Amino acid sequence: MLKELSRRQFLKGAGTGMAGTAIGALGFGGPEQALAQAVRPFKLARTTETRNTCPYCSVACGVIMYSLGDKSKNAHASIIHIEGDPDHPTNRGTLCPKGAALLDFVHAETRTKYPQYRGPGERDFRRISWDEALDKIARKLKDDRDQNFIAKNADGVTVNRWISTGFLAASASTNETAFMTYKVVRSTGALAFDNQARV
Amino acid sequence: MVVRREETRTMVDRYRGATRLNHWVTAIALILLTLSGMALFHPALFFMSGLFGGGSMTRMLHPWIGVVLLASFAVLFIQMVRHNFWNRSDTVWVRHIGDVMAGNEEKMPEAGKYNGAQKLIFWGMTLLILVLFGSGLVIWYEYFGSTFTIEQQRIGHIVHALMAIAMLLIVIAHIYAAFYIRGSINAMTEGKVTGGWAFRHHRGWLREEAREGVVDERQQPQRSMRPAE
Amino acid sequence: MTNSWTDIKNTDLVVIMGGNAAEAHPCGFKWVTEAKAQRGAKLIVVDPRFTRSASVADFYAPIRQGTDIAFLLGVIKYCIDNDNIQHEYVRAFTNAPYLIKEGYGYQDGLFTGYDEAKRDYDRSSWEYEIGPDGYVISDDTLQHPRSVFQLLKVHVAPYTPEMVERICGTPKDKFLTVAKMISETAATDKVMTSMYALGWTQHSKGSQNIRAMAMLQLMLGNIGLRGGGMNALRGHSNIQGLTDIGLMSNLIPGYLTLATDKEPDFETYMSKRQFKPMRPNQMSYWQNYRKFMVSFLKSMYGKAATPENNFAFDWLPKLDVPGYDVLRTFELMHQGKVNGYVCQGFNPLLSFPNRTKITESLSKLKFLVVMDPLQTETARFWKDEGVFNDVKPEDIQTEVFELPTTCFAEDEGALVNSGRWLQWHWPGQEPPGEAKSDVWIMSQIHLRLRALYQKEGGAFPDPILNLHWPYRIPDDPMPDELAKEMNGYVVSTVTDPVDTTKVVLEKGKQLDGFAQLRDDGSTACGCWIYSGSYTEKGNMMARRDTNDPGNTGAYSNWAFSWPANRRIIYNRASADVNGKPWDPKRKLIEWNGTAWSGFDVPDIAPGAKPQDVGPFIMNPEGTARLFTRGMLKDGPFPAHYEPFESPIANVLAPKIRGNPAARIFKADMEALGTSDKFPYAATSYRLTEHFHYWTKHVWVNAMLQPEFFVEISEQLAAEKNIQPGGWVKVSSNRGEVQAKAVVTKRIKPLICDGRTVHIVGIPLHWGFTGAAKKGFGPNSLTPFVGDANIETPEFKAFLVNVEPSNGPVVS
Amino acid sequence: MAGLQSQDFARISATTFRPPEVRHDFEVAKLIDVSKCIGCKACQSACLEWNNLREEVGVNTGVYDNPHDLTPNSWTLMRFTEWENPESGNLEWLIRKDGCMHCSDPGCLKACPAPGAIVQYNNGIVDFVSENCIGCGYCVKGCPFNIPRISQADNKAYKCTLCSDRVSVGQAPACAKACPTGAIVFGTKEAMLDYADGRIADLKSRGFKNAGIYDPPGVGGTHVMYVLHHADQPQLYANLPKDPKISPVVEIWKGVTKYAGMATLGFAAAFAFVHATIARKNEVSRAEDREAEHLIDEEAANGRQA
Repeated sequence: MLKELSRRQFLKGAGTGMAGTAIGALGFGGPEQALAQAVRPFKLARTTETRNTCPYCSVACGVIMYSLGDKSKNAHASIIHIEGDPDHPTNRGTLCPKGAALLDFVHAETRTKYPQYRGPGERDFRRISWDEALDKIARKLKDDRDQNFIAKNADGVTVNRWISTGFLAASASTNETAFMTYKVVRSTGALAFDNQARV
Repeated sequence: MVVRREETRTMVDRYRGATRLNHWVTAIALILLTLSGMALFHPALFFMSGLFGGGSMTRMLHPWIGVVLLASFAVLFIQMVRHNFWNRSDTVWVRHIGDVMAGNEEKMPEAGKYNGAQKLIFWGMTLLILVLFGSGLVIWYEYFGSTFTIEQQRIGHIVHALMAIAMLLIVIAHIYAAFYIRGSINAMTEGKVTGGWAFRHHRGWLREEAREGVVDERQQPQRSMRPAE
Repeated sequence: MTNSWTDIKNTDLVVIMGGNAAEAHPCGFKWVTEAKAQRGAKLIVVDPRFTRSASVADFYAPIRQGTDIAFLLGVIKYCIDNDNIQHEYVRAFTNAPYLIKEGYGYQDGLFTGYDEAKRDYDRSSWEYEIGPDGYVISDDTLQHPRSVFQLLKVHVAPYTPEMVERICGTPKDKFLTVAKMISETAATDKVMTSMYALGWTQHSKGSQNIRAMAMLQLMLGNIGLRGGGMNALRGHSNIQGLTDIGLMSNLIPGYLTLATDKEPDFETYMSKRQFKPMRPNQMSYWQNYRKFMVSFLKSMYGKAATPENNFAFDWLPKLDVPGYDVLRTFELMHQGKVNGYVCQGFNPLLSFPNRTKITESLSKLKFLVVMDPLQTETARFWKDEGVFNDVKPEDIQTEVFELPTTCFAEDEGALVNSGRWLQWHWPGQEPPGEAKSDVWIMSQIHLRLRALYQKEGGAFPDPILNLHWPYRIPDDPMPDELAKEMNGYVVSTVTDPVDTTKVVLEKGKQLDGFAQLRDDGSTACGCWIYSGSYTEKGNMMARRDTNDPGNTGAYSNWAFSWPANRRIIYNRASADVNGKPWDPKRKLIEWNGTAWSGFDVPDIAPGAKPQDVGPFIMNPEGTARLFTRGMLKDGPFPAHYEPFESPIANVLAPKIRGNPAARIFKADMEALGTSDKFPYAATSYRLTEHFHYWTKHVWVNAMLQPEFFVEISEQLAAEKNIQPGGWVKVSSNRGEVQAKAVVTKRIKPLICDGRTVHIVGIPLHWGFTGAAKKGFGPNSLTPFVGDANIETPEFKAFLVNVEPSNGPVVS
Repeated sequence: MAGLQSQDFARISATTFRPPEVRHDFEVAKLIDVSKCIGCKACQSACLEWNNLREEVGVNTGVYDNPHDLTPNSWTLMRFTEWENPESGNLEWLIRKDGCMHCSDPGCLKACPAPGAIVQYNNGIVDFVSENCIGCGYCVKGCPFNIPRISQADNKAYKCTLCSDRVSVGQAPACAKACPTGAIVFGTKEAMLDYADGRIADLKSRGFKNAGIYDPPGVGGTHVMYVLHHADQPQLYANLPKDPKISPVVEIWKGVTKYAGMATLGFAAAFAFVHATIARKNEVSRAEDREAEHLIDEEAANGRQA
């Protein structure tokens, strides 16, 4: 019977609600009208499901992200709900209070959306373009490397190191990000290179 | 308040306009409270909430109408209280209430402006309206939901319900009397009653009124009422 | 983790010490509750606080933070004294029988070879005695006075139950109950698992905390078995992966290491890494080091890496110090010797010790680049936030770039969990605003840097100009391309040496595993331990087969587990010397007379005879080390040392403060506080409602635990007249914070060395950005000193004072 | 139009509806094993997320309970109690997930005056249909567990729905699905009772001799049940009532008062009407009119002399 109900629920338009209210207002609603409103429609019908892994701790629970739209050209996919992946051997669909609230992380008000720059002594950030940001950064890195790169140590041993600029890698980025980061950073000879494992 | 002799009849003023207005405001408030209260009291009568714009509106309006009732009745109280002090003859009167019902009023002691039964109704209503208002506040969830404990509110509900029933019994008695005792309704519609009515039901009051003076509103010179000898 | 989360269901006894799995890893902790419910397993929690883990434990014992080694050596002593050890395992699978050179010794809290000026040891005396055959001398009776076993017996002798109580504050009877329960797992059919995390690592002797338990597990024969092992719960979703891929000062992907100045050329470098077997017929897997290294260099520099230039070995930087870890880097920054700093994620302002020092250091930078999906405090270290970040922007000259990145929901790739599973994930929505993936940002930085070097030349541009860049769209490398690179591929076709028409490896094909790697440059492999994760068969990390034959919890076809899809490492040790499972009910792999087979990928050559080849193939001994020789800086055995800030002196060696071999910079040593001014033993930790400094940005979590607080005992509250829910000021020699007070029965004062020690708990989730109430973190108070071996800061044990206060004055 | 049919309901508030009892649906139940609960609040988190509700960020008041009580948005709440067991001397951290118990005999439904504002499906779920709710707060008085909360925003009552929307498509409630340690399990009531037996046996084997299930008969049993280590003292768990019943006051108010009251009034009205119509008219006679004239003259005369 419940399956029955759910299908009906999906088909039921908002119209019923309105009609219901109207009748109710006349005071002649009664139970029949009550039944129509009983159960909230299942909100995940026809959303798009994507498998992912919780980005918090290293239990690495499987999650399913439910997003708006069916991936058609004009439907902007936006995640509206996140739940545990019942197939995942470790969490078997369960999630902790953080994993269960991942949606609010994805849509956090304090997410960064645009490159920003803060100049010496300034009190605030200002928005800049990616090109400006990346060119400035590349320039600063090169200038510092060119000035402070150590090709040979005191004993004349080739050491090819650069220690006047540091690089700190994250803890939640993918292996692929990590490898790309490794290649790019090591190719400069940087040694002040670390990640969150230590902390 | 005077007794006036008119062309064909003698009338006695009973209620001023203000009093009458007040009475009817109170009466209407009571009726609305009855309808809305009943709608919330028994599911079978919930449909009456439709008269108030649905359940939520009924829930919202009922207590406010209660406030109106309290106010209008308060004024009524001031207007009437002095005629409602209890005296021995009222006790006697009430003992013979049966004769009234049987229509043998001549056996009853003379009543003043109000007879014992009316005084009981007066004081009954006064008391019940206070209790109903009090218990009403306790269960007025929108504003006092957090003021009183759930247990207090439970008591509030049952008290409110029982007192409302008592109140309605009194109202029924009052209306019944108004209809059963012919000629009474004029008092609250036109504000005056016939001399006969006053003589029959409130002779003591008629005496007082008459002593205060009689206004003769007839055009022709006075003729003795007595038959020629 | 030696095992996996799902394997914990196979255990008989769970010991949670140095961690709080229920709090920090609830979904993994599920397998503890499963083991309890399904097989009647018991749970022991040893912690300074009665934690969420303790709330469902069968037995809880309190302990003063930073004294775990004393406790564990006490348990080892108990096991030896009561002869509750797995003898056969200890004799065959550990170095217990091996003899140590004359001259090794330990007294007054110091091992032989200590140099006080250097705060370091000359470790040469911590070595095996080598016989004429070039192999280590072994005494299988374990009776030789210089055998590791006898030395260990002597070493643990002082740690009697009474001494444990005196140091740790753990009541003797509670200690004995725990010791007894643990010792019972020496039986071959009883297995214990150790679940630990930062409660053990964040100490000046973190590595030794873990070693102590590892030694215990070896003595009980619990390593390599289902339901056993040493299980590091690990902190972040891919901290395992970032370490595997070597994003550390001294690492090369796959736990290879950079050369030091003392290793000027390739051969010298190799000679120090291709360990020869120390016992007959041992595998000593690191003999393959050259294959891994050369293949890595090929993936790094492609064609430019040739046999002639030693595959561009010299292009990699060499280390003049053990490593430029974050503590050293910030020390240099503080001295004004660092100009630029790039933070990819991470939040140093709140994550590193002594916040004042961190702020000063960042203020001395010329430029700071922060890439993050969230608005971090670090990116705003220059912002005046009143008491919550009391700085003057106009005085800070640092230029700051904040680059918006995608988060998990918008990017693709693999994360490695603590069970070493590489799991692939897919994006579910477009990035918000102009956010970009880290891969794109890093490649853009490289491409622009390369362009500049092409145009202008500059300091040693070769490694930058020749960095291998084989991507379909150079401007936008794809995750699968990088994954394939790490797995490894064939650079040039390899034919069978005998029959040259027979192609062994075909050019351009993905490798099946690291067994195929070669040291002649014909294979390239970005991270050898990941080899097999993306083969010609496809992306093994994306597998989702939930079958689990034998219901072992291995799930061998779910994703990919390094190395070689092995789910339990050292699994060879799950079978006895003859290759028969110690416990038939726990069969993992078995020697069938000709080969190894079973539920897991054998952690040994399939044909290696059990009697000959030891189970610990990564060690040249082929056995596990109870005595680590010179591998660790601070001793071949763990020894009890107090935290650098401790309420009592070291009972065993009163003169020694902290870990004598731990590096500590001069200014930071001076910044240490003492118990007369700061009488209370503080510790910092996570709460289950939050994840570090991320979830304060998450509305729901901000609501679940809205405001910064500290936890104290009812006794301390009474003593200091602190009201529950009232404000307190917590101060250390480095700073102070304002917090709400949670007065609880879950923290109780301990009696250590006759003194009452009050414990103050300080959770770490608040800052000045995000949805939660503004607050502070414990790093405003913590000392700037790290573990002797891996420099993990001592966040778990320090001294503070607590006073009632009126709360922060918000301007 | 109707989403459900009358046969799918067991009870509907403020109606004369009587279930046909022709359908044999499985009764569902949520079992909360307090002995497995680590108080992680995943259930709170999942509940807010599933129902698209959010709560204001509050403050710390010296305890872990956040928010500090159930609200119109927070339909479930972890309540923490630190208890030192006098027998064992051990500290026990008793953590109870509070929320609607989905009673078989729901006091809220009994008290509700609005038709169809509170319904009970055949599967046992007690649901608030805010569409029909009038915000009177009677359910608050009807509930023996102090669960319903009236929203200041829309004056309607809210509480846990046992995720009737999920259950209706064969899914477990959001909290049960999320629970990391499996402290919350969901299934048919029968299955849950069987499962509970096993848990209780395990707890007894670990020394909790009073371990037991909480399925209070006073409200006809519930569709949210607890496994407690100390089933003999439920009040230890943040004052979980020992023997919850619908308040007798409410029973009388919603029972005898309702019917007796209506009867009394009906009778009184009927009597009055009948008597007023059929009894001998009580009206003024000619004679009385004349006597009135005499009396008026006399009294008027007395009046003048005075």
